[in-house]
Order: sequence, then structure tokens, then C-alpha cells
Amino acid sequence: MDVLYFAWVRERIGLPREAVETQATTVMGLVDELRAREERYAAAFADISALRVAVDQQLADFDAPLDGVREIAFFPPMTGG
Amino acid sequence: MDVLYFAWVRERIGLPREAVETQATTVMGLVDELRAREERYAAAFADISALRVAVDQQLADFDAPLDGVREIAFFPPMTGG
Amino acid sequence: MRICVQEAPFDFGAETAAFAAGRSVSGAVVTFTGIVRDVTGGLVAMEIEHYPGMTEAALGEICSTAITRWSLEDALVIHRHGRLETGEMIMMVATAARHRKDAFEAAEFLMDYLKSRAPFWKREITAQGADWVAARDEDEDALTRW
Amino acid sequence: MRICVQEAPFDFGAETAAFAAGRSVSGAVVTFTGIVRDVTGGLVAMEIEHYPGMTEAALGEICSTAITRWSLEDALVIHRHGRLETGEMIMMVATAARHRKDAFEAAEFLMDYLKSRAPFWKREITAQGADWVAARDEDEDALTRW
Repeated sequence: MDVLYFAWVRERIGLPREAVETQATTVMGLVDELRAREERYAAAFADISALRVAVDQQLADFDAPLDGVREIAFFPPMTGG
Repeated sequence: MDVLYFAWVRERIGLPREAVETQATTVMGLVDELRAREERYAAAFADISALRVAVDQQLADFDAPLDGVREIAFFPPMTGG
Repeated sequence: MRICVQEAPFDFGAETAAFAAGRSVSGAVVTFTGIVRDVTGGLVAMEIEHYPGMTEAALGEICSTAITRWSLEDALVIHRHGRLETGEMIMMVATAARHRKDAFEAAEFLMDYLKSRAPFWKREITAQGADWVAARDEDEDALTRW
Repeated sequence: MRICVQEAPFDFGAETAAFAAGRSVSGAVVTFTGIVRDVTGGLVAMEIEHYPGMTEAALGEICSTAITRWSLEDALVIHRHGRLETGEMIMMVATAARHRKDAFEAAEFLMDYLKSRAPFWKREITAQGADWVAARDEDEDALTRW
């Protein structure tokens, strides 16, 4: 699936988007896999209370299932307006 | 002093403005003098709870004093906006 | 602060653009515009009477109160009188503040006060005749919020 | 309903005028505009990142919710992204309803939601560097009102 990063999450990980092969069944499972990859991922996902997630462009919780999902995005709380 | 009438008060009395000589010391005293004049005044001032008054272009109460006042206006509740 | 009481139409787009462009410290601009509507059916036109002199004074006082209370950078009120057809703009207010909450509240305050405390009287002209619009209790009640 | 997510500036006067002129049943039009401000001193520019695709979807959903809840005749959201200088307009919303209370509430609802639920991220550029703007607790708290 495609994993997207925005704002300081993008900066910390160093790329805006990547294709990820995962065995995880929930968003949190995917986060744990990413954390285990490299220090920059561990740093970006150190405190998930500071993060928000969108599943197929809809805001979701970290326990959301990944079944059939094509796009996941991680980003800090939004600051529009 | 000048006495002004607006909206249906003006229509009921039949004129927008007139100079009035009065001995009254309060707005209510003036209202009583006007009521005693003619039926059209009595009709216009029949229910003062339906009226508002401005003394020298400031909203006022019916017990406001007339000392030094140059202009009194009677009108229904305002409907601006 | 600018108060305009006028019979002529105003250019809403030009007024809002000029008001917003004139800002130096405000991050938030709110505008409100009232338009003549045929709510009950059969409205031919609206006539608005006002009290020259007192109208400008009352609007100025309401505006000054809002500027002080919400620390506005600026406020604008334009209110027409005379005969207006359905679809014409009756009036507008604009407020500018650092934060959106202040700009919104001040605009609502201006509207609530000029509905019930500025000397305008509306009359609806229909094929059957002309009727003075009665003040609504809820407009008077709206003032208790402030 | 019209949702625009764009890098280019928008013409606030022309947008507000067109929005108000397009009304047929509404007696009340409210607009809000946000302007880039140098609040702390030293701001060079603001950069706004967004999530193409999700941004339009989220704004559309927020707008549809407002239209239904306040029986709006229409609503408009324009939000810019990319680099904006101090004094430039970031975004605007407009709402049209029969009564002023609905138009005001719907505009405040749109603002509260697009602050915290539309995928935009602001970064302030100063001489010292660039800082992501932190979400404010009060913006999140504002949602509990609705």
C-alpha cells in the first residue's frame, strides 16, 4: 500500500510517500513495523499521541483495520484556516 | 421643543414633526398633553408599551425629564438590519 | 470605523475588498450582508424609514462599543433606507480582529444591536398594501446575550 | 456548494460579490477571511502544505454537513496552499441562509472544522528558520461546541 507523510513527519522520515509491503492487520501494526526499520522512523513515530492518521483519505484511529486499504497517511494535528 | 414621529406613529398622527409648547416636566407628561389634544394623538399613544422614545436623539424612558431638551421622537420598536 | 447611511446601493464586493485590504494587524475579517427576501410571497418592495441624525449617532455608538469590547482593528456599517426591491442588499457590516472569535462575535453583536437599537423601520409593500414590519421578540431577546 | 483548493491568490471582493449576487432565497450572507499576520515579529512568509485529494474531500464533507444542519442555500470554501507573504489572504468561507443566526453559526462551524479537520499544515518562515505551527488546544476544544 502507499504510505504518505506530511509536515514534520515527512521531514523526519525524509520522504513524502513510499510503497510499503506489510503483514500488519491494523494501523498500529504498520506503525510498529515502520518503527523497527530505522532510527528516523522510530523518531517520527516515537509519540503517536502527537500524530494523526488517515486511511484512504479519511481520518481514522490507530486501531483501524488495514484490510483492503490502499493509502495510509501520517501527519501532525492539522492547522488549517 | 420639536416633536418627531416615525413609522406608524407618524402615519397615525398624520405628520412627521411639529413644534410643541409644553409645561410637562417628563416625557410621560408630554404624552398626556398630546393624548388630550385630539383623537389621532390618543390613538397613537393609546399603548405606550408599543412605543419607544428618544430624547435629543438618545433612547430614553418615558419618565425622562424634559429640562433643556430640544427634540423628542416617538416611534415603534426598531426593525433595522 | 466607517458608518454610511444612504439611499443608494452599495458595491458589496468593492466594500469587502477595500475593508480586508486595509488591514495591518488583523488576521480575521467577518462580513454580514442582509438581502431583501420575499419570505411570505407577494412582496413587491421594502421601504425603510429612518431618523436622520440619530441613525448615524446610534450606529456610531454601537460600532464604538464593539471596537472597544472586541479590540477590533476596524469596523464598517453600511445601511440603506428608502425603497428596495427583492434581491437588493439592505445593509452590511464588517469587522476585523486578530482572532476569528472576536471578529465573529463583534459582527453578531453589531447585527443584534442594529436590529433593535438603530432607528430604522421596515415596511413591506405588497399588492394588498403596505405593512410595517413588527419587531420580533427574539430580536429583543438576542440582546441579552451581550 | 463550491470548494477551491488552490495555490493562486483569490479575488475576495469578486468572490463575495458573486456569492451574494447568486442568492435567490437567502436573506443573510456571512463571510470570513483569514489573512497572514506577523503576530510574534520576524515572520518572512507562511508556507501551507496540504494533502491533495483528501483536502477537497474533507472540505466537501464539512461543507455538506453545514449545508444540511443549517439549511443553507449555499456555501463556499476557498483555501490556498504554498507560500504566502504577510498580508495575503489564506482562505475564505461564505454561507447563505434565510436567517442571520444560521448563516453566522454555519460560518463559525466551517472555520472551526477546517482549522482542525482539513489536512493543512502551516509553517512559519522567519530569518531564524522554519517552524511548523503547533495545533492549539483551543482549536480542538472549539469542536465540542458543535
